[in-house]
Amino acid sequence: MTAIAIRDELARWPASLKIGATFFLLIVVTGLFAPWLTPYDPYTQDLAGFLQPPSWRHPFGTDHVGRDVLTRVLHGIRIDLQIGFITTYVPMTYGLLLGALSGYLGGWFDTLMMRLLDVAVAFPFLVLIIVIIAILGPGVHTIYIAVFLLAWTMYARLARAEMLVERGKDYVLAARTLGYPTSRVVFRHAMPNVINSSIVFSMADFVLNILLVSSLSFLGLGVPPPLPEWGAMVAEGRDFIFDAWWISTLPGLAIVVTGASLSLIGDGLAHRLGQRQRSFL
Amino acid sequence: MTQPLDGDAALVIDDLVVEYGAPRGLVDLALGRTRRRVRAVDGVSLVVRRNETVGLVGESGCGKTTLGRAIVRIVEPTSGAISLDGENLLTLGSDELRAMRRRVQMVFQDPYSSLNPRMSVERTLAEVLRFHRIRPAAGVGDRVAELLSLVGLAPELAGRRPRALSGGQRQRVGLARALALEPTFLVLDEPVAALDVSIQAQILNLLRDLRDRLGLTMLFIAHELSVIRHMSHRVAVMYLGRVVEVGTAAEVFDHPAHPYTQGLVRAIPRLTPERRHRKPVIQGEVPSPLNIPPGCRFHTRCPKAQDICRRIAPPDVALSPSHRAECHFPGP
Amino acid sequence: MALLEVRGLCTEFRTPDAVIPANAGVSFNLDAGRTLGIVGESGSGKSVLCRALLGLIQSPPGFVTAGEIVFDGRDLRHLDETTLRRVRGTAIAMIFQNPMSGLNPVWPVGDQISEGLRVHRGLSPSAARARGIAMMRQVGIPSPEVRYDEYPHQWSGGMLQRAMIAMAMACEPKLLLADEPTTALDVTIQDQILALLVELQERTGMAMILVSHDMAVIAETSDHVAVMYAGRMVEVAPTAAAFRTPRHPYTLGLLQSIPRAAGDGRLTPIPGQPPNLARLGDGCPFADRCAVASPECRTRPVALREIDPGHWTACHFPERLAGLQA
Amino acid sequence: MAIIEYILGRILQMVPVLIGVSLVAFLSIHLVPGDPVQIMMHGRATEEVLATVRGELGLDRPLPIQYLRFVGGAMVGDLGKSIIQKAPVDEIIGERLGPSLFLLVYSAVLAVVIALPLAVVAALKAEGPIDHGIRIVGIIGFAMPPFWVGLLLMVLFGLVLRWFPISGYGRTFIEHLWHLFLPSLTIAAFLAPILVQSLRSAMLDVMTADYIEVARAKGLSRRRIVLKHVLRNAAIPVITVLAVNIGWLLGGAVVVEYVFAFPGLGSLLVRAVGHRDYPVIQGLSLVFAVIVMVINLLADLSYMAIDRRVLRR
Repeated sequence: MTAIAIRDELARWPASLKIGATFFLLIVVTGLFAPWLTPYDPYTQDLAGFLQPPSWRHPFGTDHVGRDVLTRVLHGIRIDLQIGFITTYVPMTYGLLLGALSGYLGGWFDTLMMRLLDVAVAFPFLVLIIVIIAILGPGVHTIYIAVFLLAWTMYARLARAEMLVERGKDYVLAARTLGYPTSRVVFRHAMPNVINSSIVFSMADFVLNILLVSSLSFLGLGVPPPLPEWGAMVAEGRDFIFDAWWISTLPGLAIVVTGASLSLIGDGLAHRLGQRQRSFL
Repeated sequence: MTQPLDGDAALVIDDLVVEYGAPRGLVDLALGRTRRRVRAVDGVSLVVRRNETVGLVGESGCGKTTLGRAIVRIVEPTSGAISLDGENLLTLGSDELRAMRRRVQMVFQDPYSSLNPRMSVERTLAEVLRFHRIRPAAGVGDRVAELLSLVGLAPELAGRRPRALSGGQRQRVGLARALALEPTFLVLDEPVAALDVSIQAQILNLLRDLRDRLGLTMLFIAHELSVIRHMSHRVAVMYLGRVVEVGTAAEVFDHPAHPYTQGLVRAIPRLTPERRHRKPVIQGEVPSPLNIPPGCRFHTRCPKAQDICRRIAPPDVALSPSHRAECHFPGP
Repeated sequence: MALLEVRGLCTEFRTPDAVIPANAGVSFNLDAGRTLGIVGESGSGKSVLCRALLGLIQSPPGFVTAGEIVFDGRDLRHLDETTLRRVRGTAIAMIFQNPMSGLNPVWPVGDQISEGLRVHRGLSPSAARARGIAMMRQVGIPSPEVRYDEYPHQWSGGMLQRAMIAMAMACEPKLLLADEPTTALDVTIQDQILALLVELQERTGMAMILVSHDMAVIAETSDHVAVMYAGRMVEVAPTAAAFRTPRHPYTLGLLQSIPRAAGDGRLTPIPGQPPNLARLGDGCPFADRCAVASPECRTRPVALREIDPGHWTACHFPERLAGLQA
Repeated sequence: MAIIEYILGRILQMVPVLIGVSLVAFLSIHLVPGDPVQIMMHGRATEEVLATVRGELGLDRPLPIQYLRFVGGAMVGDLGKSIIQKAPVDEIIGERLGPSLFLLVYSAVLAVVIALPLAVVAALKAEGPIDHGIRIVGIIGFAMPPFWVGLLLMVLFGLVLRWFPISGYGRTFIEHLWHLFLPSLTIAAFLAPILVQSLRSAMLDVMTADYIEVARAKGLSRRRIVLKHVLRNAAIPVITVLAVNIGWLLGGAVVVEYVFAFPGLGSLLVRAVGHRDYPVIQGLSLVFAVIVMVINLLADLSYMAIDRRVLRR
């Protein structure tokens, strides 16, 4: 891509996409440089300086065992974004593939997929994940396994619906009459026109997955302490909320800011990719 | 028009049936119902001779598009046979099928959806050439340029995506893509229906030029009778899945024998500037293909219908060596 | 006095990148009880014109920027919204190209036919129903008592267009705008709908503007023809004159592009593409595609002028066409 | 007739899903690595006790028999017995089902009350400053974790202002409404942005439909067009969005119930997972799935009531 092409592309970005992308980039960079941004360690307890309100030395205050909340929030970026990213985009890849194939091929494969999807959506997502955690025990790996087992279904559903439309269009029929094999018709021709809705949805899904991980950690079923996961930090501050509001409030705010910037990106992408609906969800 | 009426048969369609079945739902299963089937094409036989253009005309839902799609095998026929140059297209293995694709190509109706929106004109054409190894890799670029000039497109359009092309230009790209494989037989499914008259005339001229230059045999599908007449040596008229009349263009349009064809020809608005004072010729609407009338399928709308028409399917009557109609009472 | 007088109507659509003048100074008259056929290719501004007449242009992005629409002595552009709405429902009605999507899928067809009667005439539900059923019978919908309560998806395209016509005729309009009323229909159904429109017009004496891309449809139904190109009327004439002796090269080009029943050999298409409306110069918009254009056609503005009684053309050199006509 | 057939078909469709759902619920115990009974007893029971419990749970029989017994029991409302709470699972779940459903309906009503006017205003003033404002609020609302919102609402309205109770369920209907206001508001804060967004875009879609132009050409007033022609059609995709997201809504409810120590199914689930009370987990997952399926059925039926096109086959 030349500089001009990049400039043209940026000119077509709606404001929400620019703002969201800028915020998100800032958050990512902050997460990358977290160890160097504050003089504190996220794990070292300072029992002499516990429950200190926000001040110049501790802009976000300290928690019940004297750890600097800002430091922990910044380190939390790494954990939450990493888990959010993996739980979104790994299932997206195979969800898209399976959904697109199911929509294109039809027949018994499609029937089987549909039944699987029906069963998967019959359970509340969080409930099923909690059940899997009950089976395998809490922890990040369990979250990955549980999400990988379930989260692809949304993408499969989306891709299947789009493919059913795309499959009847003349350019796909043309590709078939040109003698291209099914794999080429599906992946080279139809697929690029199927993925837009999933890309837009993935932004909302990213937000939901961050909410999911923090919720699980809040319930004590996700990322174990003392790791500075945002939801876990909210839970830790819960008992002190009346006297030390900052411990729970500020990590939660970090989730909101991250989620909102992702939603803004999704909203802008929906515009940019010409998807009128589902700007988020 | 010079009419290759007695050349050897290129394409032979024999008693072709194409059915679409709505899948049986659980309720149907529970109530023991059989599958409801739509016969889109219901026993069609048709011959297209070498270098000939046969026009296939009919109203929406008559099965003409399905028939065209069955020839290029993007719709699987239920029974019957289609053979090209004596080779049955319906029994081909996948390798032979790929070879067959080089001989039979299709041009689609909607220029807005028939091109992949994400591929430039050049990539669309080059992909065909590369995939089928029509030219050595080094010659692909030249051949793309040749194809563009063949369909009358300026070379500078090669880099454009379909969105940046007009309807007529897109239709030319669609034609170039089909011609890239150097087919001998072309199925054209409503190739000008989506275009404005002035652009339509450009494309029709191009099609006639190419037909003469490349010696193409064509099945030309359209709902517009004037277009069909302009393009075709012979014409087949379809109604509810069957060919009800077939003959030379002059026979079908000037001396239609089937009441449906007669009504169709008379229903076309004329260019003579005179306020119309005629009753509509054909009353009523096309019955649902789920519920095809017994006897002659046209009897519900036919001004000539008699008792026999409601009970017995009409015979295929020969009115001349080239002219046939499926009617109990053919003729004027 | 004319029922409808349109003077210098301009409509434009504003996008972030460009301003597209979809109607650039359209003028015409229509007498009561007569039919004006408007013909033109896609993008010529004929549908926009219909919507502009009724005040249906969605704004933004569309704006009617100039002109008068004098209907029955009142300029519709200066009516307040409520009065204009009453005019729309009662005095002027419109039918559209696609009957399949023109009816609301979640309400019974009959209710939609009689809705105008309830809103504008204040009819009770039962009176509106009775009148609606009568309307359905008039437009040839079989067993209207039963079909009144059916939903649009249960109907065919031809029947739906009849329903649209019944809906438009319910309040006995003086003017019916028909925007490509048969384009989405099959030939035999088109035949029926055109016959119905002509019959209704003769029975009620209403005026009609019939928009079509099909010259033959216009030839059979209209008293006058207006040919539109690039957002303006380039030729307005009595139907017979327009078809026998067209005085604009675009009209002639359209006629020659149509494959004739008797025709053999090549057609004579109009070369090139319609112009980009956002980038029109001062000259004649058709100059680039015109067989008889002179260099000055590209620069000198052109306006409709009357060259024979009742025959108007927007061409600098209509006399040059004489040699081209078959 | 077509309506009856549609409903019948829709209910028949649930059968294979129910089989799949019951299998998943059933297997939840059997997929536990190691001996679930031992884990349940937290390793403090003798071999003898373990064997008794296994017998009580029927875990000593072959798998297919166990599954059939599970399904057979579930059909008559018998979901087994909780070892830890020493009570039948159906009773434990039964007494918490009502409050949970109440919370769910209450949240949905609140969400609709909040979302409907906002969506209509946003759609009618699309791309204007009000629309953008509503969208920003929605984007922020959507990104707020329910447990955090619940916590903040609890502190603000429960502890500081003391307007609403921070826990409990109450005894009368009015008390329910009062006690459940904060948790319902928390869930609604999550649901409303989704509703606003989908209703807004559905309305915008409908407003470009041909039949709306026809309605305008008929001279109908803006008010009548929106109320009679736009909203009813726009409700159709919103129902679909709601039905698809009902699982998320229930998941959010689990967390909110836990935050407010609410005696519902969600807090029961969290506690059961904490105690490794497998029979309860098994029963709960089945009940949750049935709730989702019933809500989806209701959604489809109301869809059909609005739009008869689904009856066309």
